[in-house]
This record gives sequence, C-alpha cells and structure tokens, in this order.
Amino acid sequence: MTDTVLSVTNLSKFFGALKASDNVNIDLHAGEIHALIGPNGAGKSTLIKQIAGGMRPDKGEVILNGQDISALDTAARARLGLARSFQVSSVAAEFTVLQNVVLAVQGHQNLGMWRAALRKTAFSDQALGFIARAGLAGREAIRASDLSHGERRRLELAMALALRPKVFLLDEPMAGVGLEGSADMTALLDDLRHEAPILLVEHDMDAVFSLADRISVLVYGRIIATGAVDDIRNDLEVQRAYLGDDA
Amino acid sequence: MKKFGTLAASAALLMAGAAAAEDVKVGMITTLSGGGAGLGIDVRDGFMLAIEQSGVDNIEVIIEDDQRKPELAVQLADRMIQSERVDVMTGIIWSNLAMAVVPSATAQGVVYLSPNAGPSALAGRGCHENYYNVAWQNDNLHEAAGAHANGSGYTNSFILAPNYPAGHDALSGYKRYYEGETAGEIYTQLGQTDYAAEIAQIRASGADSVYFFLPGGMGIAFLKQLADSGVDLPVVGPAFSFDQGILQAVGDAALGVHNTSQWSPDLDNAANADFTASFEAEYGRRPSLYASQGFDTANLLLSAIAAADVNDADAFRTALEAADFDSVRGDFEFGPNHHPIQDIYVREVIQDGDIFTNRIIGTALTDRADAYAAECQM
Amino acid sequence: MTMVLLIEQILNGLQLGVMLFLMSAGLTLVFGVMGLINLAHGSLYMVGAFACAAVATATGSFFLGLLASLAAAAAAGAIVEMTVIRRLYARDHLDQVLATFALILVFSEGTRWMFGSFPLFLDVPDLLSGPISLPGGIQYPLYRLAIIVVGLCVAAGLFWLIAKTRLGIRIRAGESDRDMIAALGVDISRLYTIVFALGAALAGLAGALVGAIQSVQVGMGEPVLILAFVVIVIGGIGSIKGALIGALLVGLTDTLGRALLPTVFGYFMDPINATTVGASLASMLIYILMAGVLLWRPSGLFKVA
Amino acid sequence: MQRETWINLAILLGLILVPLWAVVMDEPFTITLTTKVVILALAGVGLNIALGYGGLVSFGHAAFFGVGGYAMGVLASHAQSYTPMQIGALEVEGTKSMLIIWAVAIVFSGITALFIGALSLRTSGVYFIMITLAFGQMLYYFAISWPAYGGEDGLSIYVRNGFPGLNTLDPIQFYCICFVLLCAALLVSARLSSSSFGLALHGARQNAERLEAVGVRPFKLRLTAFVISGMITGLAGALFADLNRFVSPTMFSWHTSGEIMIFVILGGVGRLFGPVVGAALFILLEHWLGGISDFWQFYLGLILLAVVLFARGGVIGTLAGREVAHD
Repeated sequence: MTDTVLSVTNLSKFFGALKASDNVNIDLHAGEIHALIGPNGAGKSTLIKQIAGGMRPDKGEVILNGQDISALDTAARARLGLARSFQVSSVAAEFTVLQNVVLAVQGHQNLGMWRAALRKTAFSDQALGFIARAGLAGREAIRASDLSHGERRRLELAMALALRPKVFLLDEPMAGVGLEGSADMTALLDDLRHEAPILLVEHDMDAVFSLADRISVLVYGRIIATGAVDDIRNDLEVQRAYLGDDA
Repeated sequence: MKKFGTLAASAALLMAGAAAAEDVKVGMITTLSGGGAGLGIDVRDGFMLAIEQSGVDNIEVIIEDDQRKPELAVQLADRMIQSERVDVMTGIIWSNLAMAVVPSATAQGVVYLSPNAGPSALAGRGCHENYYNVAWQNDNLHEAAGAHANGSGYTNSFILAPNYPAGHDALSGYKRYYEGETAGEIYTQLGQTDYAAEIAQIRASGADSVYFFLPGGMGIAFLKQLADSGVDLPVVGPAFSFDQGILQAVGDAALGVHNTSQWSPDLDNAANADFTASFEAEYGRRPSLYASQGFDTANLLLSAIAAADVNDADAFRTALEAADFDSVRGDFEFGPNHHPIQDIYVREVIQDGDIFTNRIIGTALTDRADAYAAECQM
Repeated sequence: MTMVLLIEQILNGLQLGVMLFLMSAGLTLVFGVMGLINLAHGSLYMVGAFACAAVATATGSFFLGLLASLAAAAAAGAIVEMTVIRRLYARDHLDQVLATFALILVFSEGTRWMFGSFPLFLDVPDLLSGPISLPGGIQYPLYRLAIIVVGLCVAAGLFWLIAKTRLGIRIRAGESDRDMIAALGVDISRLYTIVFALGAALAGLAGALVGAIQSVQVGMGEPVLILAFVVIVIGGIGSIKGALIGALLVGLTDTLGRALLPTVFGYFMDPINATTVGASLASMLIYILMAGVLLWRPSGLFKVA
Repeated sequence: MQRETWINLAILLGLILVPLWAVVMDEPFTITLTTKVVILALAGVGLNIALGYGGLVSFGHAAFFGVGGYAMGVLASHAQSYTPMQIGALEVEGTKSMLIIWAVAIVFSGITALFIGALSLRTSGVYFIMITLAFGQMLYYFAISWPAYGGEDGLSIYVRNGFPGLNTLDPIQFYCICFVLLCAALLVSARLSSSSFGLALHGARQNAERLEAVGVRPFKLRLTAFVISGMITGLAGALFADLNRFVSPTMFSWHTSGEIMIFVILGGVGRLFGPVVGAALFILLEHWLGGISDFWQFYLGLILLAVVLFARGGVIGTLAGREVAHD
C-alpha cells in the first residue's frame, strides 16, 4: 500500500471507569485526508491530545515516520513536524497575525535574545509566505483578537504550515466559520494535503464527505469502523451510532 | 516637604520673630507611623515639651518619620545633613536604625544625641566624640535585672528573647550579672505573637523565675499568655514591656511584676515632679519612659546651647560632656564613652485608680556605666 | 522531652491551627468562589480584634465584644466588597494584589487614626481564665481549649453549611462553574457579598479570640495573613477541607518546630549555637514545608477540580 | 507606538533635567531622592521582565534585591575591617570596588533566581505568587537570624564604594552611575522584548499551550527570563545598598517585594518605562503625602486604589492607550 506517515497502535486511556480511548488503532498515509468522526463525547479531542503529546495514554504507541514518539512531549513532537490546530482556536491574542506566524517559524530555532525577531528578514519573509498561503494576505498587521472567527482558523493553519509539517492534526477547523467560510476552508484543506497528510476531526459531514479519502468512526472511545467514504456512508453500525445519538 | 510637629511649628514661628545669630538646627528622625509609632511619638512629645518650657527661641526642630525603616532613616539623615545642614540630630528609637544612621552622621561632624537606642558597637570600639547617649547602653537594664534576680534569691532562671542582635545582647547582659543556673534559654521569632510553645517549656523546666526581653506587642502577648497559663513564677523584665504606653493593654497580667528602669514616674526629685505633671497637662496622658528620655535629651541640648556656641565644636562638646542639667532621673553624668553613669531601679507594676503604672521598690545597680567603655578610644 | 510536655505542645499546635483555620476559611472561600486574592483579609482580622476590645472595654463583657467583632468584621467586609472588591473579580491577579495591598494601608492607618498608636486592652473573660487540669496531670489554659472547641465547632458548622444548605449549594456551584450559577438565576452579586462578609466575619472572630491573649494593635493582621496564605496554598486553594488540614499542619509544624528543633540541634552542636540555629530554622520551617508540598503537588493537597 | 515613545523620551529628559536643576540650585537631597527613584526603577525594570513580559507574578523579588544588597554589604564590610572571608579553605578578600561588587551581586542573584525559579516555575497562578513569597520569607528570616552579618541590625558601610575615575560620594556622580545603569537595563529590556526570545516569552504569557504546539518549551524560556529578571533586580539591590551605605533584612521583606510590584503596576505592566514612572510617582507621593499628615499611608492607599480601579494599564497605559502586548 501507500506509505504510512503516522500510525497509532493499541492506544488506551481510562479515566476511572470511563474509557476515553479504548484500544484505538488508526493510521495516516502520505497525501491523504483521513477524517475522524463520531458523536459528541466519543473521545475525538482526547485522542488528538494524546497524539499531539498534551496527554499521556495509559498504553499504546504513536509512531511518526517510523519513529516511536510516545515518550516525547508536545514541543518535541511539534519540532518533528506534528502540526495541530485546536478545537477552540488558540493563538496569541495580543499578537498581530505576523507576530503569531513568526512565533511559529522561529519555533525550531535557537531563540536569539538580542536581535529583533520581526527584523530578521528570513523569519518575516517565510511568515508572509505562509500567511498568504492560508489566505490572510493583507491582514498581517491585525491583532489576532480583532480577527473574525474564520480568520483565526486560517491563522492557526498558517502557524501549522510554518512548522514544516509532516502531519496535520486538525481539530474541527470548520467550526464557527459559517457557510461561505466553510467552502473556502474546504478548498484550503484540499490544498494543504499536498503539503502533508491530514488527520481531520470534523462535524461538518458535507466537508468530510467531500474532502476525506478515508473515514474512521469513533464511538465511546472505540473505533467501530474504518474505510473509504462510501463504505462508511453505508455502514449500518455507523448509522445506528449516529441515529441513536441524534434521534 | 518639611514636617513640623505642632510644637515645632510654634518653635519655628518664634524663631522667625527673633532671628537670633546662633540659630541651632536640630534634626529629629523618629518613628511616627506604623508599628512602634507610640515610642517615637513619646520621645518627640517629651523632647518638644522641654523645648517649649525652656522658652528658648533660637532652636529649630525638623521632625521626620522613619517608619521604622533603616533605609529611609539613612535617606532622611542625608537630607538633614546635606540640605538642611542641621547641627544636632536625635530621635532614633531602634538600634538597627541607629547603627545605620549614627556612624556616618557623626563622621560628618553632626552631633548625635540618642534618646533611646544604645547598641554596644557605639559604646565600645565604634564610640565617637560626637555621639552622646542620653538613655542607656542596651545591656544596662538587662544587667540590672540579673542583679535583681540575685538579690531576690533566684537561682534557676528561664530566659528568653527574640532571635536578633538586641535579643542576644539582652540575654548576655542578664547573664553578666546573674549568678544562678539557667533552666532554659530560648530565642523566639522576631514579631512572634503566640508563646504557647515557650510557656509549655517554661512550665516543664522547673525554673524558679522567668526573665524575658520582648519589646512592644510581643511582650504584651507573652505576659497575657503567661498569666493565663497558670505558670505561677516570678517574672522579671526590662522596663520596655512595662511601659506606660503598653501597660494598659497588658492589664492585670502585669500587676506586681518587677522590672528594671533608670526612670519611674514616682522618682522623687523636683524635675521629675514638674515633668510628669506638665506632660500630663500638655498631652492628656501619663508620660512614659521614652517621653522622659526625650525630655532629658532636650534638656541636655538646652544646657549645652546655653553654655557654648554650637559652631565651636570643641566647646560645644565640652558643654555636652558636662551634662549640666536637671535630669528627671536624678543624678546623671556621662562616662568617658559618652554613655550615662546612672542608677538603675527596680520597679513594680501597680494599679493607680483605673490606670496601671509603676513604682520604685529598690535599686538594682548604683552608678552603673557599661561593659564596653574600656574598648572606647576617643 | 516528656510525654506531658509533648501533649501540651500538640495542643498548642492544634490551637494555633484552629485559629489559622478561621483565617484561612474565608480566604479560601473567597478565592474559590470569586477567584480573588485578598491581601486585606488580615485587616478584617484586625477590625475584629479592635471592635471586640472597644466593646469589651465599654460594656465590660467579652462576649458582647465577640458579637461586635463578628458584626464589625462582616460589615467592613460587606462594605469593602460592595465598594471595591466587586470591581476586581474580572481583573487579573496582579490588579487584585495591588488593590488589596492598598486596602491594607487604608485599614491600618484608618484604625490608627481612630484608636491611636498604642495597643488596646483586651483580656480573657473571667469565666475562661486560668488553667485547668487534664487527665495525665497536664495543666492547660482553659481559654486555649475554648479556642480549639470554638474553632472545631465553626469548622463543623462550615462543612454543614456548605454541604447541606442552599447557600452552600450555591457556593459549591460557584466554585465549579461561575457561569452556571448565573444560569440558575441566583443573584450573583448578593451571593458574593454574603460569601465575602462570611469570610470577613470568621477572620474578625479569629482576631477577637486571639486578641485576648495577644496584643490588639495596628498591623497585627499581617503576620497572620501570610500564615493563612501558606495554609491555603498547602491545602489547595478553594478547598475548605484543605484549609482545615493545611491549618492544622502549619500549626503543628510551627509549634513543634519551635519546641523541638533547638533540642534536636543540641545533640550535635554546642548549646548556644543550637538555640540560635534551631530558632532560625524553626522560623523558616513552615515556608520550607510549603515549598516542599508545592514541589510534590503543585496545586496543594486538596485541589478543587 | 509613537505616543509611548514620546512619553518615554520625556521621562528620560526629566531624569536628566531634575538632577541638573538640583546641582544648579545646590539641592543635594533632590539628587539623592532622584537617585533613589532611578535605583528602584532599575529593580522594577528587572521585575517587569518576569512579570510584564513573562506573566510571572513574582511576590518574592525582594529576595534578589536583598541578595544584591548583601553582596555589597558582605564584600564591603570585609574590606572595611581588613579581614578576609573564610569560605571553606579559601580566603577571599573583601572589596570596595563597585565593578566587582556589581559582578558578584549579579552572579549571586542570578544563582538565587535559578534555584527559586527552577522550583517555583513548576507551579502557576496563585501558587506561583505564594511560593515565590515563601522563598522571599525564608531568606528574610535567614538574614534576621544570621549573626555573622549583623542580623536584624544590618551592616553599615561607612564610605561608599569606589568607581574608577569618579568620586562616588558626590551625589551627582553617583547619580550618573545609577542613571547609566538604568539606561543600560532599559536597553537590555527593550532588546529582549522584541527579540525572538522575547516574542516567545510574550507568547508564553498569552498562550502557553500554543507555544508548545509550535515546538517551544515554556519552562526553559520562563526560567531564563526569571533569572535575567533576578539579576537586574539584584544589581539594583547592590546600588540601593551603596546609596544608603547600609544593608538590612528589610531589603528581603515582603513589603519590599510588594513595593517593587507596585512600581511596575503603577507605571504600566509590560511597558518598557512603566517601572520608571511607577517608582518616580511612588517616591513623589511618599514624599509629598508624608509632609502633609502622619497618616499619609491612608491617602497613599486611597490613591493606589483609585489607580487600580480607574486607570487600567497604569500611568503609561492611560496616557498612551492600548498598544503593546498587555491585557
């Protein structure tokens, strides 16, 4: 088959009796978008956290390009190219767009204490490139707190791009961007997959079905199905999980 | 920027009227706000009372509040010396502030009259021709307490003081005269307010008496707690914990306790009778030990000004050394290191109507100088 | 050290701990419910002591004084909450620290203005004065025993209040989710005023109780304030249970440290150095305890989730 | 940005003109007072790096101020009495040279900050505030009960320490030394703030989770900032001791920590010149109110309250409006 970039094997996380992740196996191939769906409270964000390093699993492994990264902390994983966006957008609110992206660009380097960060042309030029790629050209000098919801999502993606990602972990990038925004965002994500494969957590089913190559369904911490889009669409167990939840 | 007490202001006004040739500028740095302000206020009031009574009109007194902060005291002293060009300084209550201010002030040619603090360093090697202590050397009252313990037949004292230099001096001063055994020796935390642990140790120690040096609120707390604990041992302390200002707060717990002091409101001399009466008339409260020291300090200064020109340093020093004034404590003279040679009394706390006060019951030490005079080379 | 002395020292530690609990309970409640750091809590302790001393002197009754201390501290707390504190809830800790530091200055100097610079008289009531004999031949001051009993009763009352009453439910709701109590239709600003006044009253009670055996003077609240902070940080901020455990821990550590350390050092040092070094270390002991607890558990022993 | 730059320049100009005026008018005390402002401002500039840039609310900066002060006191007292220090088998001579004293003060306060920071930074929020306070208190009680260097009495140094080519006892020359050091510290502070390191530090204050997600560990960053902050405050402590020719444990007290914090907040947290304005205003108020009433701290309290409640962002924040990174 194709190259496996990221693989999660036998991952489990229990909070007392609650099984947040129950022996989860999931992998991500080069060039694909793999969507992770499931009802609220299924443990999607918990899973993303464990992959990104913010939470330690009780057992199981996370392997990135053949390297076991289970023991590394968030910062070390980020340096290896694990780029994530957050369910609720998380940027430095008092910084401008440019400052935020420069922050991400310089993340890999040794942090100089004397020369002004924004005057280092290498940093700024790169940052401007990522900002443009994320569709925020012309908004460089705006404070992050003054951005619209959708723009903040894009800023997060610009910062993710700045990490020279091997993998994107995107937690609900469509949430709160509105109808038109979601069309733009879909186009943007479709573009990003050429940069690195995407593990996408998303509630917007239209976006998922139009973007994803494969879909995994997470219910009560367990992956109940993984497969191509059409297979999942027709899977009875998935329908039950969703209808049971929504009806 | 300048702060005058009410009396200081009137003194200054008088001065403006008769701008005499040899004006004397006095800088008083004392504690007027925050913890321990009562002591500074008493020294100031005693001092200003004497100035006012003298009717001398060529003295200007500049009063500043040090908030009991040594750094601030140093800065105020710098200002008084550099900007105001004072001739004489006085007022400091605490030894640590005195150590911060006095050496550099006297080195700059200013005469310093100490109305309260008497650290050993300034009595011994660090003595100075411009430094005069009108109160006592720090060890004096403790030494007297040791002598009193011998006289009372105590042979097994429990002694305690805060863990800071004055506390260490206190206990060594006591032991210098005390001949018996020590049942226990404790250094408490400075500013400590609960003495249950120490009192329990006193109870268990089998001591026949307790000696403590705990100035201010610490002493109030200790005495009340000791009285309430049922530990029924004779207590001796220096006058600081039995002063007029705080006795009322201690109440019954202090009644009958013996304490050592170079002054007492019932000391039988004319100067003292005038002082206690006029102080109460002027300020509506009874004078304290500190007020008496402030009063004496001012009178010493007045006697020297009357005898010599303040600008003639040698003559002025000679006039000060003579100590030709009527001290409220009776006989008063300076030793070679400019520290008092004086009697130290034993007082007892009594109740006079509603008010707790002290009366003299004996003399602990006669014509006591201090232990450091020999080290002083002036 | 004999057994009797050790038991007496443990009682002393308990008494200090119980007193610290009265102080810390309000502090930790205010932090837990409103998220506010209140440096001026020590001033309310002072207000309680001064009110008690003034009323006890005027009426001759210590118990009227106690009531006055509760009333005065609660009133002072409510007034301060309504005029100043309530504007600080939405601010960061920094603004709260500065504002309540300013309140300390106002309270201290205001009190000195009203009552003068000399300590006030407040004595143990006759009913409770003197020592009593406990089993085992221990002589112990009745008043200190009374403080322990009162403190434990208040602690029990507080647990009951929080667990069983409607006010308690609201307080707990406020601790876990501030937005939720608004959704429940509770008048938040009134709830906050009540909680603050309750904490203030407890601090005032502590001040009055302790004032009788210590000295009632301006600035008396500051050392206790720092101890109370140590207590709630050790216990876990916002937790009443943590405050109780923390207070007893600090009380016992401090008392036993002062009593035992000089003796312990005496075994391998000469006596004079032993008393000095022992006393120095004893004064640092609770801070060492606190640093140790925080290194072990960075959010205190009983963190509120 | 413009407006704040102008305000900053005006402040600098004031710090040059006031002492000049005092020299002309022969008012040496005004110079001493301005020197005090400059030194306390330096301490505040140090704290501002931790507190303003890093969001680390340290309630224990008196620890570094005191270590700096005692570095001066200990070295100078040994030089004064011509007795070398005994450190183990090593004999070290004291010194009266300011340059050496500064170096020692900076190194030792840096080591202290490294130790306190490494332990305290494991906590956050109120716990951080309180654990730094606890470390400050530990040093305070240690200084009080440590008999070798004066305990509560402190240490008096009779003559101010020397600086090559200058007469440090002359108030204006000593002022110049302090002023140059303040300017140097402001320069360091400004460069630090805009550097890559500073960007990451500001970022960590706003959103530590985000910072980790771009590959930076906040702990190391904060610890570095805390140490630099402690070093500058330590240098200020050494100067303050030299100004007074005296050190005492009050330099370690929690009131000192509180006051340094007040300078920063009063002037404007995270503003480059915030601590300078804050210190100047505080000293002026203390001086002016102290002349009016014995109960001046009452009014000081009211004024501080008014500033917190109604002038958010401190003096500079109010004058310059929202510009830089502070909420």
